[in-house]
Amino acid sequence: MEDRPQIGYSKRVMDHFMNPRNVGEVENADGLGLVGNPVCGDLMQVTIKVEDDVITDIKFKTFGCGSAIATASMVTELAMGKHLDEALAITRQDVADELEGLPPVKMHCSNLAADALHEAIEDYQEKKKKKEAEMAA
Amino acid sequence: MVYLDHASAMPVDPRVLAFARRYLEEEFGNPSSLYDRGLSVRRAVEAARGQVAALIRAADQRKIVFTGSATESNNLAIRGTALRNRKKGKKVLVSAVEHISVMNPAKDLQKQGFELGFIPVDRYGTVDLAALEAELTPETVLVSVNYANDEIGTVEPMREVSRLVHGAGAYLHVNATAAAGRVLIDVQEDGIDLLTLSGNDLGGPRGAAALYVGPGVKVQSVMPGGGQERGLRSGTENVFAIAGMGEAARLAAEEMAEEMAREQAIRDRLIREVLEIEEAALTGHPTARLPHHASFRFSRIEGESILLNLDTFFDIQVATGSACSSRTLEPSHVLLAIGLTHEQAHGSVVMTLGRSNTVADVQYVADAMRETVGRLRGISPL
Amino acid sequence: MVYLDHASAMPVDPRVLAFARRYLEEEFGNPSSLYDRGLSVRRAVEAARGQVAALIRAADQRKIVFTGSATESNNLAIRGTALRNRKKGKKVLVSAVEHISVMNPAKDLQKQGFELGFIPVDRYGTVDLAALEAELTPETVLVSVNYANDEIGTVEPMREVSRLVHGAGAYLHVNATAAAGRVLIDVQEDGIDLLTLSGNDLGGPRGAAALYVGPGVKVQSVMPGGGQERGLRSGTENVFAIAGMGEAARLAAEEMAEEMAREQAIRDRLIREVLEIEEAALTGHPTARLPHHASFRFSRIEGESILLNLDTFFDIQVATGSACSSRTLEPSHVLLAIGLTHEQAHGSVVMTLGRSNTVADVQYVADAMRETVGRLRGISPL
Ligand SMILES: Cc1ncc(COP(=O)(O)O)c(C=O)c1O
Ligand SMILES: Cc1ncc(COP(=O)(O)O)c(C=O)c1O
Ligand code: FES
Ligand code: FES
Repeated sequence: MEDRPQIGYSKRVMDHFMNPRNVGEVENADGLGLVGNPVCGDLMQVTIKVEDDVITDIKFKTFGCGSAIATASMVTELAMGKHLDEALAITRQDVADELEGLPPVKMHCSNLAADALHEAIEDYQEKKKKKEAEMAA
Repeated sequence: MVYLDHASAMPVDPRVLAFARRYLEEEFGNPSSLYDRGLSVRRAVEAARGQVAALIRAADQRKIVFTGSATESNNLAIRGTALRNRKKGKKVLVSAVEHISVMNPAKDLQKQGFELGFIPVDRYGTVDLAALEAELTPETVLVSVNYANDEIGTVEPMREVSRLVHGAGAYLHVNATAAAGRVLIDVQEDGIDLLTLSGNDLGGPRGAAALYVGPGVKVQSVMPGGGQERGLRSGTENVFAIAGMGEAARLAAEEMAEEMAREQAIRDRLIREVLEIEEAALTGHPTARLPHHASFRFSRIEGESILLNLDTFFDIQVATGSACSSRTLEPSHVLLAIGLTHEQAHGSVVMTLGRSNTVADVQYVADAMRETVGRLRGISPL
Repeated sequence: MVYLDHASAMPVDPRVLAFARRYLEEEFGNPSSLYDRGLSVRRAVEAARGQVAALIRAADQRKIVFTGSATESNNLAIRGTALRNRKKGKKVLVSAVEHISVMNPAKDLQKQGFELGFIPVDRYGTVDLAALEAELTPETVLVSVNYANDEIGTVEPMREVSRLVHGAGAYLHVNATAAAGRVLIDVQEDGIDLLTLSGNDLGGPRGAAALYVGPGVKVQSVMPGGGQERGLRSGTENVFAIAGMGEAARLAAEEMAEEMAREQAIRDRLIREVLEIEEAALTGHPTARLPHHASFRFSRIEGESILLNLDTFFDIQVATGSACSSRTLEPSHVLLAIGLTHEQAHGSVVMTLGRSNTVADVQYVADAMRETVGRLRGISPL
């Protein structure tokens, strides 16, 4: 029978929940993203180290559900070693797809993870711009 | 496995199954049939009615109406009573910590022109009697207050509530789904007009629940059909589930005192051990609570991930009132009603004991809880 | 014992019980729980949904809503659809031979301001298509016609009914409680928007039934609560009964052709033998009838006394539509609708076959019937 709904978390979600990659905070981070979800008050933090516009280190911390932890872990894995432009192109759908799908009600958690990554990159770029402006001045 | 979620689902007591299974295969008749096979199952239904009446000390077993679920009993109690008595008045009050199967029928009445008031509770979940008194007007037809709350365990001061409600000439409905078989309920002494209890929560199969409808209380059916159960609940009786509920009620009446003392001793140790964890707090009342019930909150972490961690790494099953675990992504209204913030409500964990739990579980669960909290706090940005 | 009242109650198929009983004791979780134990029972519910969908050839299993009983499915279909679409119009039509669990919800709508029309049937119980067409107005939101009738066995011309109903832009609800698993139902080919079927009538336990809700059909819940089953049916899922219904549906799909051919052969001989009795007549359609269904009337005697006589002296169980056997002392509305007088309706006997019946039963039942009729006519003043 077609259209059988997904029940529970996929194996990959559970794997990332049980063995999350890149937990913690990057020391002397170049960029920090901290986003909260207005729906339920969850919190996601991503810190990055950048060299030559490539993410050389990335770590996360999450206050949220199993899906939030797994999506954060996955997003760090996806972004590690990527050029900033590539990392910015990572969407919530990419995160969900890499995890072999999420229950519909949990899709916003993947949003949270992608948003935190993007915010960390933007934070880095803004800081860089500011620094360049200061240098020019 | 340490199963600590008996409020969500109970295994059927093997003795109950041994008793009731004949109504699946051999004695499968329809109680409305006039031949012997029908009469014998009708007798089984009436015997079960007697056992359920005895458990809640109803004087007359004919006051027990069998339904298919606690949700259905609550619908019949709330909508059936309010609609039947609408000429008397159109105000209904429910406590702020009622189960969703009481809340939503009450909100349905609101759509039909009833005024709906919520009675606040204190930080333990005990209804505010002064607020109740203030809300009670001559137009109030029905008040619904749970005997005890399934999420935080708090047992309500039923007799005081009843005195106020009856003083105002209203009916009192009590959802005793979580309480029946765990604390002594006496519908007459407690002053209860309508009482919901569910078969599965007693250790019977799903598919049967009851509504006690006290003498003189007028209720109308909310599910029209064949007119079974004195016209109040249509549909062929689920004899297997009803007989099972009856046997479960009989066992509960007989064994409750001893079994609840046993579970309470385990529960008390569990609470003591778990509260040793940093930034852990009990939710619900510290003493006026169901004997098998322990509920907590942990700051800076979230309940669904606690639940998954306990299940995956320790094979321990618990419940949570966290927003993340709900269909609507809203935190439990019960946790908000006792004054928790959304963030505090996130860290909720509910443990409800049953026959399979032993005192040996306590240390295992407390250790698992400590490790789980430590691991998740390690991941938390807070 | 020769049990010939399968329309009133079916024994649970031992294979179904062997399959489903694990959901009582071992796998007792709540399908809404997030830990593994909850997920495994949710999987069982979804598998059952697939089996039920397959039995009625629904393309998408998500269109199956599990309820607690056929009565509940019919309430959801009739009241839930009419109320949800009331802006479109406030007219509802039901055939004159609908089950009371369709009739009474429809009458409830009438109290709420809907116009209710009854579609007459001919002397065989077949709906009058011309009358249906005449009654269909642009205000008609819903028409309910049973797939087959449980008292007289007549199978309705579903596709013609559907064509007319859809031509007028209304929804078609079909109570298939008596028909499912006995005749091939194809909701798409038949043009059915909403279809009721019950677990017990397939050989599953009581406590589970389903409502098929076709693509785009808008329905609202009639029992507010926890919002299970896509918000359409609140209450913790009865996993044992649902899993049993699924397995029963699977067996029915697999075995229906063969088993119904077997039962029909017995049934045909039974009808032939019984009609040898003086002043005995078949009720319902002679050919367009359920394969396991035989129904008669006997002049000058009364059905309840026939039923008791057969049970007491011959251990044969049958049903009757006699006034004397009903709660209200009214004769069956179905028998009146096919044009019988009160007196004629008195002599009604309904026999419905099942797996336990064999061709060896025929002579025994026919002889018992002959003796019973003879004895009672001997007592009758008519
Ligand atoms: C044709 C038909 N529809 C509906 C029902 C209602 O089923 P239940 O009483 O299980 O709710 C019955 C019950 O006998 C029936 O025969
Ligand atoms: C306190 C309470 N009341 C009512 C219900 C509703 O019971 P059901 O879902 O079986 O209808 C529940 C179910 O969990 C409950 O916990
Ligand atoms: S963090 Fe709340 S649902 Fe995922
Ligand atoms: S003769 Fe007794 S009820 Fe009809």
